[in-house]
Amino acid sequence: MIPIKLYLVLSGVLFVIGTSGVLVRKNVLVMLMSVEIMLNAVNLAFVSFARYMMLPKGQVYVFFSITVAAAEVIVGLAIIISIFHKKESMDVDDMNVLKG
Amino acid sequence: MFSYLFMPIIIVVFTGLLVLLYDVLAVNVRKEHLLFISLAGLIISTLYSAILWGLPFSFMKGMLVSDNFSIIFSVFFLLSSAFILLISYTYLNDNNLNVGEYYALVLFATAGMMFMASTFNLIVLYLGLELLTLPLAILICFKKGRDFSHEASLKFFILSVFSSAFFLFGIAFMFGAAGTINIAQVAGDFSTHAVISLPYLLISAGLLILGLGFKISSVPFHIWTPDVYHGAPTPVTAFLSAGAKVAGFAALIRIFFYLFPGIHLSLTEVFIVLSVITMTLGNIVAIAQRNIKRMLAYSSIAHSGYVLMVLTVFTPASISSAIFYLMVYVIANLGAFGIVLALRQKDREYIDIMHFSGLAWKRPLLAGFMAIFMLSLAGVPPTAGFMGKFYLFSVTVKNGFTGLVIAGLINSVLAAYYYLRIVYLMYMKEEKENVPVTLFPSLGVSLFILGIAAIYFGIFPSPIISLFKTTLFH
Amino acid sequence: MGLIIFLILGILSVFTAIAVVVEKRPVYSALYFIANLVVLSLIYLTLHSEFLAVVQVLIYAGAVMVLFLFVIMMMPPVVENRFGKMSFQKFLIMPLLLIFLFELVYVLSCGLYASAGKSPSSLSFENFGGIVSLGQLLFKRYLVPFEITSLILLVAIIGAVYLRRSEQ
Amino acid sequence: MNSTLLNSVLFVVLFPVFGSLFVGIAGKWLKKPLAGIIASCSVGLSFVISVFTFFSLIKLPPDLRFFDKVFFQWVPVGHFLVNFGFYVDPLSLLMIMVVSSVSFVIHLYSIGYMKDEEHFSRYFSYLNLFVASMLLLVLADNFLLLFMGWEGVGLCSYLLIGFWFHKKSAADAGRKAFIINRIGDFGFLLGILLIYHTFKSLNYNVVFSNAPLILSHGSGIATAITLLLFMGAVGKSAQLPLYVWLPDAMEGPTPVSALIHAATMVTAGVYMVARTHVLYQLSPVSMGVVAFVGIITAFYSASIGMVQFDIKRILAYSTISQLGYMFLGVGVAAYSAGIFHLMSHAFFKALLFLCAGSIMHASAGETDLRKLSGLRKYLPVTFWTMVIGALSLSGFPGTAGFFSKDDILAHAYVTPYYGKFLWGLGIITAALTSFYIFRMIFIVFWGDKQKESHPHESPKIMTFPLIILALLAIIGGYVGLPESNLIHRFLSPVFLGTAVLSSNVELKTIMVSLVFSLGGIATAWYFYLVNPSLPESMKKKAAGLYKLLLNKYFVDEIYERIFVLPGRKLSSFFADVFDAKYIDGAVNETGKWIKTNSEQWRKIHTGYLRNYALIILIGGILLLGFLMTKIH
Repeated sequence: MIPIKLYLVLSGVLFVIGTSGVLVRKNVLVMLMSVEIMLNAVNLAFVSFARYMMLPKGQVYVFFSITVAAAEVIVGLAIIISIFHKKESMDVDDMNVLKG
Repeated sequence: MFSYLFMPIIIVVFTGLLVLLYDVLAVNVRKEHLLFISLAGLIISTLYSAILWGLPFSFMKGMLVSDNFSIIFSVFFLLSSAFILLISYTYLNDNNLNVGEYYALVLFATAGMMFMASTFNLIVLYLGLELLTLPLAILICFKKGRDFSHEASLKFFILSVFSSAFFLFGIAFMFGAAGTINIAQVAGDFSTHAVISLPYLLISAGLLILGLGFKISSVPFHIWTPDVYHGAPTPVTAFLSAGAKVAGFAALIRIFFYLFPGIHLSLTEVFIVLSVITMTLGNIVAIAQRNIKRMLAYSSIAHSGYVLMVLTVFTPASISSAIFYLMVYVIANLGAFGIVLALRQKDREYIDIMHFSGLAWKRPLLAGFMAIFMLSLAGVPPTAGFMGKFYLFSVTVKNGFTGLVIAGLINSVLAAYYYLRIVYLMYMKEEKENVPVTLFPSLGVSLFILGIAAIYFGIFPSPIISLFKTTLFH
Repeated sequence: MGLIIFLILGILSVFTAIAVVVEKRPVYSALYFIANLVVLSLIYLTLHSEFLAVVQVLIYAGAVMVLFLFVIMMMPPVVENRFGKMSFQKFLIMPLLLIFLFELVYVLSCGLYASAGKSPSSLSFENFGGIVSLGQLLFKRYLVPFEITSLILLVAIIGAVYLRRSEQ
Repeated sequence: MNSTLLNSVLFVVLFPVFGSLFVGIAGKWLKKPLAGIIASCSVGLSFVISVFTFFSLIKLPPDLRFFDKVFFQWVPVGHFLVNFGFYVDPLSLLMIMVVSSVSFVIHLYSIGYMKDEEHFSRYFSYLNLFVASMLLLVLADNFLLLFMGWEGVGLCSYLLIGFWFHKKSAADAGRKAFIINRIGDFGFLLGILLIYHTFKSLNYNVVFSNAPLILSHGSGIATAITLLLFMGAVGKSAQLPLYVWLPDAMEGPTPVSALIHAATMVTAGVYMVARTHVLYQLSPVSMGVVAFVGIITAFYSASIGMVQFDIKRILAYSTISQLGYMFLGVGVAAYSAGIFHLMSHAFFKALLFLCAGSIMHASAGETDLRKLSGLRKYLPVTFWTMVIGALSLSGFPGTAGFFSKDDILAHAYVTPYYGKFLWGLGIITAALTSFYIFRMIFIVFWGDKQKESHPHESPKIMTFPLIILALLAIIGGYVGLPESNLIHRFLSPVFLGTAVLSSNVELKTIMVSLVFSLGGIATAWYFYLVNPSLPESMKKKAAGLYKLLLNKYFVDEIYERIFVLPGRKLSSFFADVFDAKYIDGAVNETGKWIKTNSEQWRKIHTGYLRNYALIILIGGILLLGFLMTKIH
């Protein structure tokens, strides 16, 4: 059996990669994808914990997490599209009227 | 069937659906009806919650619970949502926002908050959080035609999904630590020395604090607050500052009341630091603000800091003082936003603090209420704000954190400066610009009720405090 | 054998995730993301979570990413200059991310197994990741959260519809 | 005492509150004098009730004159309750009688003085609220309620000082008063929390009866509590170093100054120290601090008062100085003497201020001594009443001020620690006092009338209060005649175990101080009437001293010196204590510093989404990093 540590480390690495995406990218869509990577990393952690403790409920949490992620994407894309209609831009750096 | 115990939430959800259906199906939709239906739902739900007082019940091992704690917070959420709807009515009309979706989203968000306050299960908590966040993100960009609200909405949305990923990771750690995400069960396992992974539990606590710290806008997770409060339509700002923040605190208190005994040594220090930097940053930056909505945003950050002060120890006394403080804060804050909503003509808002100049001569009663709300936020007797602060400080002293209280007192001296500036402008300056006032019945009535409450709870706080002190978690 | 498969899949998933982040054209990012999702679903299979693997591909790759692609197609193609105005952030990001990675990996690999021995239930893998056991849990014990997710989806739909409608 | 009467004490506070609300809300529709009459009546009723209570109280034997009347449970703090209750005992009763009577008279006077004011009813609304807060402060039976009144007077003074807000100086003075008071209140609230922490209660009865049991004599906690409380008193009662707001508070209408200086607000600190004397008794250090701060303030501000040219400013410094006397009194454990002086000061200082108002009324608002003269013939009533007030202030035999001041000085004399020093400084201050007040009288009322002015006596509604107060300023003293000393007997159940003087000592000190104060009057007489050119030549001869005083002790120059010659530790201490500019400067600098910080810190909120995400991540990293250190 593959040690669970490997799965967890993989999950941690994916989470950090997702985080870096939010910090680095200017394109809102890719930022949203990066958040999805983070959520996926968490899902992986859930599944591996579930598997190693033999608790199926861990997978149920993942199920909910995926559903929520889908809902988030819907709302996020709706907001992004309406911004795009207004500003013709996907660049988050163009949005800094509010500050201070 | 136990479901009747969860009727409050169910009623709110069904009212939301009903409003949507009415808006879509009814032939001649009258806008007042949307308000009436929503208010009726909220009030029936409030009454139902009140009936359940003292009848603790838990469904599916704490998947959903109905205890005094959840009831108090549910009533908070329901009433503050009702006030939000009341103070925003003609604002919505003037901005062409008076649609069923608005009411439905507010109601669903309220249901989300109620879920957050009434569960032991972290995944339900997470779902409640999302049920709160998504409607908020939509509500923030509800207003058409202005850049601000879109920018605010995007910032809020991206940062809140970002932080909720951390929160979810915290849940995963909890699951890994204890094999369950029911916090009551985790606490039980901990006390019986069952095998629990302490490192995981600690890190989980940290990530949960991050996720909830975002909601309650504790520094440094507050960073979204000023921009979003500024950009959002004013009723939604009020909603964010009242409901969303209190929901965050409800979850925080619920979780850490249980987790605390196991890992309190580490957490106390965390909360002390968060409290001090939160109130200091909030108060200091508020001084430089010229925009009343931004000023109130920083003030609300500062108030989170005060509440965190007492959460360094989770005793019944500290919890009840935190709840009382939150109530007092919400009353004054809703009132302040109500007055910001009154300084308006059609879709033009007057949100610079200079627009308050000389208000006392033009609208003495309105200015008087604003003065009450500002004094209450500043903590000057005989307003409720003073009583809240005093109760908070004395419990903190009793918990043995005198240094924290000194920090809090210094902060409240700082805070007096910017709150009193508003009073000063209203009473001691001439009117500069002709600022129109739009006062409609539902706003007037709400301001009146809130103003009276802000004084009443300063003079007669004891009944409500003793209510909060009755055993909360049973 | 299992280890080798895992390593291959792990490297693939890390590679695709990094590609999502560094790829300058959003379309490619999206495609890499789909690949990443598929790799993850394969990893779920190695963990005997067959149902989740299917759900992952169906919902994420099938539905969510198609939405993404739609939106990307609507936008004019852009190639971004990643850091833009905030060059100072560039210098902070790498060290911070490394610290964060260290923290996560350190903690993830140190406190393990504490509770693994708690209830070594005699579930077979069949009952672990199969549709029956999950269905039982989902519709009995986890009925409440299940209902909440339906509400969340409803909210998302209302929001999306309203935002589109208000544009016109 | 029957319970109906005790219950009715609530109305002592409620009448002014109702008056304030009614006049404030219905003010728009009330004709001008009516609002003032209603407001005056509400305070008058308070006075009537307090008199009734007084008469039923003195029927009781002295030991039974204490009532803690709880109206309702106010706030449960932790396991302990704070009640909303009034403490009726000789001390509080005397205070409310003084406060309500003097306030009533000032209300009456205001009807005349403010008759041309546009915001007439608003003025009376604030005035009533001010009185109500003060009465609440006095009657409170616990520290929290006391604090509520304490903040209430602060808030009302802010509104009233800044009443003519279109004058920038007035609005600024109001703000200054409030902010300085907040600094004092910071200490005060901390003191209250410490009391709660120590005694688990805030009720006077509980605290005072447990204090000797819980705290040992001279213990650190007792000192800490009392010093923190005293910090509040220093702010509220305008003592060194937080006195700077009071001279500026002149910007408000003159009757407000009278109210602030005489009956309400500034005396609150003295009352509070007297009320908590049980705690102060436990800490000799604090007592010493109180006495020394008091006498130094008294001397310092009296000497400044000698060379000022603004009538109201002279009176303001005089108030600070007299408050110093009161603190000296309570600081040397002569509590009843301190309260006695508080009472007589309330009468004569209100009188002096109202006279000053009458002078301003007569001469188109002029307050500069250099532009006023020869008013004796034109303002007979004002002249005579003001002379009585001045005599009382300077301690002329037979006036109220004579008995009360000498009572304090005699007690100071017998104090074991530095008693002679306190007393010596006290009588020198007495000489300065009589000098500066008669300097003012002689300049204003003697000499030739200024040309182009048409002074005229004030209307009856204004002179009548002057006459009442003048009477009080004389007969008020006879309750404290050295032999019978009614006031001492009346208050003695409250201040058990405090020093009693032998009349021998008292007579001796009276003689000395009498010489000094008469000397002061004589000097003023000689300087300003007999030989008017003398002050000018004196000015030249003693140019140094004169300039020193005129420039308020050259605080700037001393300040310079400190930095030029850092070796002068002593002068640095004096500058710290003396320097109004320094204190002002500190307040301003702190304000500036905070504002700069505010501007700096807001830059964290750059408006860039990615920066925000980074900050959240940094927060998370720090949080997790901290928790990781706790793993082992």
